[in-house]
Amino acid sequence: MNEMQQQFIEAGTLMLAGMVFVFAFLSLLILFIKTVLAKLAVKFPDPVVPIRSRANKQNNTAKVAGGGVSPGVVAAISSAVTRYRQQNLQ
Amino acid sequence: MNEMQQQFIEAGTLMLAGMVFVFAFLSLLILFIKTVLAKLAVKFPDPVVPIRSRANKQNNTAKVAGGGVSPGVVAAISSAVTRYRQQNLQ
Amino acid sequence: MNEMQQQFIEAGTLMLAGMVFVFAFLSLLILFIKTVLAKLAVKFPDPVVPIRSRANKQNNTAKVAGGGVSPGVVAAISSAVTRYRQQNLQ
Amino acid sequence: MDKLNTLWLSTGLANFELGQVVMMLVGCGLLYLAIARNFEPLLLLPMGFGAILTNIPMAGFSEVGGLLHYVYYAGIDTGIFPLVIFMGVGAMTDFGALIANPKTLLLGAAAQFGIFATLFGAIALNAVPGIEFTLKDASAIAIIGGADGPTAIFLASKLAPELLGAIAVAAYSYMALVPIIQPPIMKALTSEDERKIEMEQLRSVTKIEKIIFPLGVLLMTIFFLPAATPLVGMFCLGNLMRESGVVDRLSSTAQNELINITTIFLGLGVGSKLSAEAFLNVETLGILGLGAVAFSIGTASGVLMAKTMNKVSKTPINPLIGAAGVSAVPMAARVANKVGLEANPHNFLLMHAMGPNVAGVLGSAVAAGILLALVGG
Amino acid sequence: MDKLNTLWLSTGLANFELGQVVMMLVGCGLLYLAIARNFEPLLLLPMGFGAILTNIPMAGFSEVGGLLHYVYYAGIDTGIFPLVIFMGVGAMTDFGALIANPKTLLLGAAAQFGIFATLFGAIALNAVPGIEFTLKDASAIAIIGGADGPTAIFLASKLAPELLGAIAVAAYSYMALVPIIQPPIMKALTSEDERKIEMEQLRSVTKIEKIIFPLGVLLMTIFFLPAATPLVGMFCLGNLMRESGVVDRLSSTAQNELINITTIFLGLGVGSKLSAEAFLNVETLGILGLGAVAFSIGTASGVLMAKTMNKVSKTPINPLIGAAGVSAVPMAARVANKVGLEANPHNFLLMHAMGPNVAGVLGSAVAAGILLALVGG
Amino acid sequence: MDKLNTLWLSTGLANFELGQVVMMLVGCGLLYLAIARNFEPLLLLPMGFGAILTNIPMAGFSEVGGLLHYVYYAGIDTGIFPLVIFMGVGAMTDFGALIANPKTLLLGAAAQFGIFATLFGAIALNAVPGIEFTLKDASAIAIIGGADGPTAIFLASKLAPELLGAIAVAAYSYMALVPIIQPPIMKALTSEDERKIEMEQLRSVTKIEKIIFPLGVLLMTIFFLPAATPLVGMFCLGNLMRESGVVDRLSSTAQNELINITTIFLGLGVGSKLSAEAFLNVETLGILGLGAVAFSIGTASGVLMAKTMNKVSKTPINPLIGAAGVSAVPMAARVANKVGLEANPHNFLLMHAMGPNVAGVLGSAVAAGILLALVGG
Ligand code: NA
Ligand code: NA
Ligand code: NA
Repeated sequence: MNEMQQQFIEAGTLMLAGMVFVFAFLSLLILFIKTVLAKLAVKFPDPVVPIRSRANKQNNTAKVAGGGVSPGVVAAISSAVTRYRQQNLQ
Repeated sequence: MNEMQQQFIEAGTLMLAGMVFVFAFLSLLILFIKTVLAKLAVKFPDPVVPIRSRANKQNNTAKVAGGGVSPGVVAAISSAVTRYRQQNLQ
Repeated sequence: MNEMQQQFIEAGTLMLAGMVFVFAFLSLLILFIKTVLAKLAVKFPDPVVPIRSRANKQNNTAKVAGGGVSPGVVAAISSAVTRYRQQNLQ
Repeated sequence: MDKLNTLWLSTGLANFELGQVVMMLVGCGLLYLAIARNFEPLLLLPMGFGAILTNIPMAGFSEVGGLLHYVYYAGIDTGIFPLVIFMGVGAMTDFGALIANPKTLLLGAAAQFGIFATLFGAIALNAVPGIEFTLKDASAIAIIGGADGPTAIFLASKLAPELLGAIAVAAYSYMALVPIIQPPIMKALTSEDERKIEMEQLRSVTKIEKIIFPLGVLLMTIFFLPAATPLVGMFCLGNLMRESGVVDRLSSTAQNELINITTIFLGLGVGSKLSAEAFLNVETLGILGLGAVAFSIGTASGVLMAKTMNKVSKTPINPLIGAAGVSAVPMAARVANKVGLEANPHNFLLMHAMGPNVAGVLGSAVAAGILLALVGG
Repeated sequence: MDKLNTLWLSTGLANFELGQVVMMLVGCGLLYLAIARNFEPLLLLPMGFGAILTNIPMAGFSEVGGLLHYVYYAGIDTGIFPLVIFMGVGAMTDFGALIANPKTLLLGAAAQFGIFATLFGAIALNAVPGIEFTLKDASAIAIIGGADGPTAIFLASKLAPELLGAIAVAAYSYMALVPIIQPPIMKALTSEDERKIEMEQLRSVTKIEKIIFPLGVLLMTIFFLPAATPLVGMFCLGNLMRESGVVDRLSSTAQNELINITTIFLGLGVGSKLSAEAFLNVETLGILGLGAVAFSIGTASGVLMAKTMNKVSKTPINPLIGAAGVSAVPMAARVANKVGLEANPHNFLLMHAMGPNVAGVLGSAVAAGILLALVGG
Repeated sequence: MDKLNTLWLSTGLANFELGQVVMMLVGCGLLYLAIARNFEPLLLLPMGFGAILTNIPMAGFSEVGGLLHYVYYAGIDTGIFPLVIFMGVGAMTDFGALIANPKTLLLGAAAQFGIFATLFGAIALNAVPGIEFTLKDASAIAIIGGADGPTAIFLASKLAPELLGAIAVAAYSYMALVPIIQPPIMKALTSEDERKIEMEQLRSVTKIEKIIFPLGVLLMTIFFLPAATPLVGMFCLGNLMRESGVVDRLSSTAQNELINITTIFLGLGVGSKLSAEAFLNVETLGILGLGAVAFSIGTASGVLMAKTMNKVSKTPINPLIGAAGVSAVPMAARVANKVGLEANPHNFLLMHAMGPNVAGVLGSAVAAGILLALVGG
């Protein structure tokens, strides 16, 4: 029983040390995000994205139907055309 | 010559044992298909496929020409569009 | 200082031998191209490419705009359709 | 006649041992879970298949010269396969939600209590006759609570290779069971009002933050926990390849072909550890039981932490997203979203739950590093 | 001057041996067949190239420290490359036609007579002075009749590695020659009326059948022929990944990138066995001759079996599809279709021939297992 | 308390050595160059990351059992990774422009003077105290002038593995700096009129020429320089796969997934050689200096050769395309095009510069073979 007790103590210490460490580590990471990253974000903002590219990022809103053809479709088709040709050229 | 004869006997036995085994094995497989698989097919029939998907499975019959646009083409284009966007998003 | 001198002589010899060899080697390759390959090119000319395929090889000239649809686009769409179906069939 | 006798003696039927038959059934069970129940099929299918192959009598798949022997020793014993997969997972992970709301890291930390409580539980199981877990064994088992496959396989291959099969089975099975295990716990620990809480929209995160983040994580791991750097390092490499935007072809290969190839062989190799001697004993039952406990405690810890934070924080925090802190990406985040929607049809928690979800991956890797540093070696 | 002399002594010209020159020409011949004649180029191109590389004097490609040395010992001596390729082939194989018409399995069985008759023939060749085939050699040669590249390479690497080069050359060359070798035999053994026979349309096969089929095949192999489980097992794993529908990304990688990468190195590694000592002897001529015999006997056996079955069966069976039983997927099935169309322009045998075609793959793997069990080890 | 102490003793902070910190900063510098400056990111990103990982105290990435140890010894020490990459590069290379205008091969030859002059310079640096380059070291350093990453890594791993890190850093950095290093040299050595020279349109090249070309190159290498056959052989294999048109799926895999996978691990493995002992010394400064010299001399030699040829040749040759002879494909050809456009807006030199550009690849591989034959072994 003595051995068992010792194991329990070991396991308990591990639990304590482990949880303290995990919380400490991830809290430091919060600090890192709130200080370093936040400053970087202010100092190096993302460049303003050109309109066409931004349109592509709106995932599910391309108008496939209707009279007009969305620029996404045109781009997709021309990309498909390019790929098709590359395959034929090889 | 004696050695040769022995080799022939060995080879002949191999041929016999081999062909018997191959036939036995594949015949058992027939049995397996006709009993186990057949029963399973009855018990777990394929779910009825939704119409759009079934249309896609008819390999060479999509109507690309004509006035209307086949659902396959629409699907293909929208798939191409999706892929295009994903690439641009990365 | 003697050792250094010897190293210089070695390096100089290497430079000389190396450059002579490189030039000799690549000059032989020129000869190879001008004789063997040239003869082969005459003897086995490329087959005349069928029109559709040749059109595909003109990389940046497909007319995507306008009233008509270029054959490249049709090909690309049908290729996309095929790929889409294959994926759905798997 | 002689030939036929040789042939008969070489058949499986003439050489089967009971344990092998049972383990093949276990392999078939894994295939069933993978195919019919869609339980983490990417790993469980090759793993179940590997379990069948390794138990074939006379075939020697896992003996010297056998395919699975090579696969195991080249890829798993060395740690290469789980690390390559972790690189691919890193390349698939978007830390945007986490960076936008960094305090969700605390939820990922809290959920790791599942790991350490299970470590305690595993030691307690030594009271059961027939079970004798060393501290290394207990640590390898506890990591199931991390809900992270490659981390569990990596740690188990270092600390308790003979338990690797059972641990992997438990880890992936419970990860697949997340949608069943978590909701009751989440509902028991939260009130209807809490579940209805809507959270503020996340701010947008800049490219530079996403690029520097993996480097910061790596740096902190180097400083404070070098034992975790294999896991965290490869994960951050993958994430850096993704976010840097300059090596898209490498990032894409890491996320697709490379991770697929490695997954096939990882599954086969892990399956090859499912031998009768290693699996058919009371300890496996203990491991399976502890796994369920680990997941439950992890979920509960995450939810309780989120409840507490909600009371302290200025901005509202829906306690449900705490459950996502166990990782099991992206399943746990989807579960949080679903339970949230049940309480409030306008409550979309998915993006908010992604923060604790990926935090849980980091938390488990850190916990694995602690166990390696304190128990391993 | 000294440098130039060293350089000259290090050139190929100063060190060529006749055998190396001849083997390089053999390599060029393989490249010609691959590129100009389209003979199984996926394997013969890297193989021909490997033959050239391995015979370069002073380059040491196949000596310790050389690239092809590593490739051969890591990938082929271990059996890993052919098994990985077989997994990919399994992922490409659709057993639907076979399940719909299971009696075509008998055609795949009959065609294996090509293997065992060739074994007999190889032993008979020992009467020729200069040829001394052991039973292991004869077995490795006979498997050429299986018309299945990875199976032949796997078996040869186990039973007669020194003959591997010649056997692979013969196997892939004859597989490419199927459209030339088979039709005359098919026409000689069938009447015009028989070739005109139209077959009933195949029933549709359910998903569950396709999923359980590879598991059933594996189970039977485990029961009756464990020696064949490496080949059959990896093949069934690939097929299960395909049909299960839950691991499409793994299946796709196994069918594409993984099999491509492996094929490049398999070809190079097999080519590295094309050294003068191993290839330039009477035995190679014997192997090439026996290969042709094996294919012809296999084709004839398949056709004769189909004729017999047509007489017994209630539903009509076109004897031409018997020829597809040698495997050589999908070439042999296409040949059956083409010869059928010549006799009857409305006779589309392709799908019907796919049954015996894939049955032939299983049959050859089973035959390989029998040879391993009885002759190997 | 005891646990916490163990944990502290296992942290990086408690174990850092200055050299490791500096080398991590070097690694961060490489990441910066790769991500922010787009310096050859495909290699420099994983290489910088590898440099960081290998210098983590207590983590043992490059010790027996560590990930980078396996990567280095399996892939770089054996030469496999650079050779596989060279195969992929071969599959990406179009020799059409070179075949259409074969005399541009002389430009690729002239630019190799950068290599041999640097060899001389490296020996001269032995006069500096603290620097002691053997002839092997000098040869490995000189190959930086070849402007070809895989060739440099392959040669350095054979002749001077302890310098591999510094050589790879120099080679890839200067390759990325080509647009900055070359233009001033090109402008200094040419007159405005020379830069305005328009060249005749290239004839079209037939398929057969493109197929036979790699075989001819290989044959000549076999005859005259077997030591170069690993590099040239794998390159020609890739090119033959590309041009033959019969193994498109292999060619595509070699150009994409296979080269991507190998690049990730090559970068990590090379980075693992960036240890403090190997990198932080005067020799590294010497190597970086010599690298710049090598590039400059190579560029100048190419331009001067082109000037000479322009005077002799019947058809006009723009001297700018000589600079592309250093290889650094396709960057150097683009630089030639850009400088040409500055002088004459109608002057499109890109296709003309591709000839010397790919000739430079062959030239460097030949030079590497000479160095291996004369200095190595
Ligand atoms: Na976790
Ligand atoms: Na066969
Ligand atoms: Na070069």
